[in-house]
Amino acid sequence: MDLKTAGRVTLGPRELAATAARVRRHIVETIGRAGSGHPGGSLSAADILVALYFGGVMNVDPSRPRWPGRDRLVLSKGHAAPALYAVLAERGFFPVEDLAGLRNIDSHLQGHPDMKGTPGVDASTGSLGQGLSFAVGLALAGKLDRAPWRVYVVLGDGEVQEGQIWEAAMAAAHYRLDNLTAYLDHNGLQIDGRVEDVMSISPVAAKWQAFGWHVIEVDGHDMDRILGATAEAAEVKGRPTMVVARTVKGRGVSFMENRAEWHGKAPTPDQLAEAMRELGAADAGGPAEGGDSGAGERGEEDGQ
Amino acid sequence: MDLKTAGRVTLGPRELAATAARVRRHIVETIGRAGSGHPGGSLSAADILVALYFGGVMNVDPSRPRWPGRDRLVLSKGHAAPALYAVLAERGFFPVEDLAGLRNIDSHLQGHPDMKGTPGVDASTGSLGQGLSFAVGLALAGKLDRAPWRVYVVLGDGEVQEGQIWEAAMAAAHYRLDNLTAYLDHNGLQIDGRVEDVMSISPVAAKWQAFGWHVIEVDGHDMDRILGATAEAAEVKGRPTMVVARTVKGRGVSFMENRAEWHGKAPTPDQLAEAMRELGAADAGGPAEGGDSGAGERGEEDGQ
Amino acid sequence: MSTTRGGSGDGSRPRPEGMTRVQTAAQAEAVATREAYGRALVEVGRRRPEVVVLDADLSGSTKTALFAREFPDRFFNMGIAEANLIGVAAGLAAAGKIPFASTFAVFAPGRVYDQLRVSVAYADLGVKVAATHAGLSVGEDGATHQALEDIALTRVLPNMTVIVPADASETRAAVHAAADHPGPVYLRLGRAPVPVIYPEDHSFTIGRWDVLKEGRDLTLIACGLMVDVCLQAAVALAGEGVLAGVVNASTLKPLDTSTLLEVARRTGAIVTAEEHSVIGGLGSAVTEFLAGEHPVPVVRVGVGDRFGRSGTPAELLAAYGLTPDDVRRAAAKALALKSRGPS
Amino acid sequence: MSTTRGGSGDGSRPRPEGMTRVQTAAQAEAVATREAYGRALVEVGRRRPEVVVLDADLSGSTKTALFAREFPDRFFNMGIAEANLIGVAAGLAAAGKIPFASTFAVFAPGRVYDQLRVSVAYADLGVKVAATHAGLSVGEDGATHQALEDIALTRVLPNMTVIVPADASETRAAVHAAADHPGPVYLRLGRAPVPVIYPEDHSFTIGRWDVLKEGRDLTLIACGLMVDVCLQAAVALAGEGVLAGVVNASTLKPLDTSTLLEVARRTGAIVTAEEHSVIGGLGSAVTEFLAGEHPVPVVRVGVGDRFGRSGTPAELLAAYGLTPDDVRRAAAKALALKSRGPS
Ligand SMILES: Cc1ncc(C[n+]2csc(CCOP(=O)(O)OP(=O)(O)O)c2C)c(N)n1
Ligand SMILES: Cc1ncc(C[n+]2csc(CCOP(=O)(O)OP(=O)(O)O)c2C)c(N)n1
Ligand SMILES: [Mg+2]
Ligand SMILES: [Mg+2]
Repeated sequence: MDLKTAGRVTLGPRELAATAARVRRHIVETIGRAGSGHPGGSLSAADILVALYFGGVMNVDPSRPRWPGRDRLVLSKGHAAPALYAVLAERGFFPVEDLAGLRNIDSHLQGHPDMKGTPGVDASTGSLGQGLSFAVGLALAGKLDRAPWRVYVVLGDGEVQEGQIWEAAMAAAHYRLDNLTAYLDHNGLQIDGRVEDVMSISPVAAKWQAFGWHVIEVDGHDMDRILGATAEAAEVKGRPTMVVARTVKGRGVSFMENRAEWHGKAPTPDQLAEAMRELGAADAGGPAEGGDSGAGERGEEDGQ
Repeated sequence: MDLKTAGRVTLGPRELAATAARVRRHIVETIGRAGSGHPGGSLSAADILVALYFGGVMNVDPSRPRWPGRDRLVLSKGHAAPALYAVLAERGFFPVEDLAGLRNIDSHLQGHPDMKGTPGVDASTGSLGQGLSFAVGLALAGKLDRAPWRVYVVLGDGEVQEGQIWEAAMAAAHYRLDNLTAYLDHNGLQIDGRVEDVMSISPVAAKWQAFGWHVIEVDGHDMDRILGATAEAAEVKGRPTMVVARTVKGRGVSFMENRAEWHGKAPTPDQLAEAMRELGAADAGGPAEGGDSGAGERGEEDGQ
Repeated sequence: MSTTRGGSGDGSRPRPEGMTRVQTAAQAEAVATREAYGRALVEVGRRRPEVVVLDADLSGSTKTALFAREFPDRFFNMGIAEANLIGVAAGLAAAGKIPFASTFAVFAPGRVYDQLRVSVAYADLGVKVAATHAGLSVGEDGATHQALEDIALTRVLPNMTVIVPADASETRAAVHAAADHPGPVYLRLGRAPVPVIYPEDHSFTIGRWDVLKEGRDLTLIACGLMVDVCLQAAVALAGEGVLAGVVNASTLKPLDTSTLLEVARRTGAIVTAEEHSVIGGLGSAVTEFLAGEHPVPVVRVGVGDRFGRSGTPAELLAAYGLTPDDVRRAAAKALALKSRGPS
Repeated sequence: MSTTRGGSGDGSRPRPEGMTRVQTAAQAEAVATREAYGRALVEVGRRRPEVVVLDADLSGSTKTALFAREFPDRFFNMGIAEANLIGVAAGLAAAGKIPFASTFAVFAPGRVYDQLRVSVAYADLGVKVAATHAGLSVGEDGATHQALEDIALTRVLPNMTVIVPADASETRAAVHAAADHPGPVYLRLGRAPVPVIYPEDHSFTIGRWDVLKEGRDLTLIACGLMVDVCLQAAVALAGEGVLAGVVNASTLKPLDTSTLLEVARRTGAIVTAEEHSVIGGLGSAVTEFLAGEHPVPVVRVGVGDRFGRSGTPAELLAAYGLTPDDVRRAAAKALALKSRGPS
């Protein structure tokens, strides 16, 4: 199957896993090469993005990235840009070779997503908390035009501490935006440590329910469950859906998993080699841990 | 009893009602005289403020408005300033005669509360959504100093659409601020109409619960209930308390009650006379309606 | 109500000589620019079906209620949530709509600067922020509601166009121009009625200043309600033998550098006047440019680095130094600097 | 890492003649001002028990983690909620604490302007906003993370003091001064190491500029890392026979108008240099004042009204025109304007 085709691409479980593994390798490789960036949250969000772009969800045309009839994806947690770039390159929006330029002064791949510069990027993000409002605006436009396309948005679990998220959550419910599906990359960590310790968001599902959303909880590394929740969301009428995806920050690279210090730090060449080895062997996917489980120490280093 | 005394002032039910009636008369009179201001939300919040300052709750010293050991009140919905000014004047922070200067260029009574200029005002507000954060800061300081004083904050039901409110709500629960009690003046109206229609906040109690608060629902014009909830809040450990006070916007002036158009409009001289007549006869308090009940039309006029 | 007469109370205001383009017939009328905005919105709504309007619980005050009445499906109230207001507008723009987002000028840009920066200006999306109740002429609501820094905040944003119309006619034209401009626009509007100085069909081009009166000795450059104040000051100055030009600098960004350079060269001294802090606004834009191209004396009339307060618009404009007389005094200072020459 | 050498890679940087107060011994060392901030916070924390510190999930980057480690009870992480960060700080100040609130300079003031305006500046409460990662030298994170407008935003706020230290030593002194100053303070700090130009015990007074080198032909006025860039430019200019003064304008507000007037009078031409937009910042403050008091040519070096992008700090400073060579070219322009005189 040609992954660069227009429309929806629907891979089988094996190919989905293989694509996710490739995306993870791109993530660590491009961040390693750039010498800075955010591996932890890119790896935790990778499966969600792969499911959306390769699991028969996102209807897009790589040759016409601004095609008005496309589905839209807003990566509200913009620091996970390397994951989005890898997915977009794999999907054919630009050459995979471009990924090597990540964060270089002469590249179109900015440290955080730039919708003006990068084909396939539907929203400029990087300042946390803004993406859900943007997605609400897109979804309102879709409703106004009675358009068939849908809007997807990926949020961080630290990110939902931002008040603007709750303004947008309220508005999405008020305007009955059932063409909007959000994913909470619930990896239990932010920069300064465990979300629970820094500024607890729990009970997070109850919060979204009280704000009028349909809530589904899934394992955020289980493609099947992600796609199942996505299909369920498409059937819900009169309400937006929040998919609370329990994930592991740094997922796929053993020494990065569940460690806040890997939020925004590039691997050394040795670490990169080790990570690539692990990711090469992980094509079929490994067992997932819950997002709330453990956490390393506070991340001292800043790739910010 | 000398109302201008230091410490707590505890009036009986009759005197509380009489004080509330006086405060309501000050509100409509000062707004009428100023020719602008916000009667609706001032009248709906009046009983809450009177209960706090005259029902044995607020420990303050009118002769030393900045006494560090005082209880603090943050009127987050700052447009209800006329209610606060009336209460502070009655309590002795400044001469009742000052009230006549409301909104005049040479008065210390600004259109919105100015803690630098007006004795007894504990927070500068007027930009909605900021007061709860300020109250959280006060309460944190109290905790840090193991101080006995408490912090009270009054919010509007339209105001809680502001995202900053939810940031502060999260932080208050995270830091277990049981020295903080909030009151939601739940009158069901904002400027453009019914809260339900403009941007629904319901189920509002569930939202605060999901954000980790102890929630009590009361009739916001029943002094007894307000004081009961306030006492209950003082006993709650490890959590802040939200008192959802069902109120009537414009309460006490028949032609203002439940009408959005009276959010920010001054009465004409005739209307003022009529309002004063009604308020003179209402010393003992009348029956209260639920805040969600009815609403007039969208308020076209702006006293803003 | 007239807020711009410096308390003279005299309805028949003389116009400076040499000023041909401003309708004298319209002098008596005073209309708030927010009112003109509301009416013009309905026009552009009819002309361009992509136009949508958003508000944050102030549609009666910002006058977007007029649009809401005619196009209820294209009007979105976001409640008291300004950050979301701007973010949603950005999303609508990204999907091909032309969103006008309104609230008070203290809240947009003040409450939403980062949203305006990233979701709108960095993304270069055609969101039109039309903020009303700018400046001291808000009146009795006081400091928290009187935007004196919004020009500074929007002017510093790349890709942003900043427009401060002088009257109702210019507002109408600016609303149409904003709708047709592809990028983000900030439109600064007032609460209080201000004299209508242009004919109803006045045309407006983004980035082009309007020389209302040619000067010889110095030039008064103003925006918003201070344009009329400067026209009055120019009359007073003429009485003293000083020929002052008057420029309506309604586009604050991009700056009309050719007109600015031209009047600076010709008259050699400038007074700027704005209902805004003397920091960061029109005066700042003018001095930044001239100091590096053609340094001449520039004296700024504006609010002197302090918060507003409650009062009537007229009282406040007087108390904060925004009357024709204040402009006249600033002109005297500029002329003194000019005649002193470089040291 | 040195970001201020214009890519020369030459460790032995010559100092301009006539510059006595800057330690040459310290030249080799480079320390980020955020690092000095973190260390100084611990000092003021020891000295003043009222000092409390707040952060918004960036304590490792802003270096408030150093304070958190020593005074865990006096450190409050607000999570990713900047508006609340500022509001809570205001409440703490109102209760007698001396709060330092830190995050990146794009988020405070950018995300919190209205909170800073009403809860802090209008209330005149002693909140110290110490924002790190200002300017292009943030590097690879790109435009969304590179604050180029924060001086403009804070400078326009009444009651606000704005400080941009040039190096680690000045940062340390400024942190102490901020703690002792009763009102609100904005402290602008950087991510990248910058050369230490002052001795460790350097003293700092709010509102007083430091004339590092007396000039004859023109004066370079800079803040932050551009002070060192100007020192380098002055050397190059001296080689061309141009005697350029260098002023460290570390307090942006209140402006040191007496020093400014003095150097403008003495040298008759100014170049300003800042790691900030050319709109609204230091250049703007200087031109605003001089145009109304003593108009001389002022050429502004800064980022030219566009967003940043990803790249290394050195690449970005070069690409956006913030090298010694750019200062030299600006000086040439200022001198040409000066010699041309008024027209
Ligand atoms: C408004 C804003 N504040 C702060 C930051 C700095 N920042 C970048 S990532 C991050 C932590 C995000 O945590 P989370 O949302 O949980 O993301 P994830 O764990 O998925 O990486 C922070 C504080 C930012 N980018 N935007
Ligand atoms: C941040 C902000 N946005 C908008 C306003 C304008 N405004 C003043 S009062 C008000 C409505 C408030 O409604 P609510 O909180 O329900 O107050 P109440 O009904 O108690 O008067 C609005 C939108 C404001 N003061 N601050
Ligand atoms: Mg996380
Ligand atoms: Mg209400």
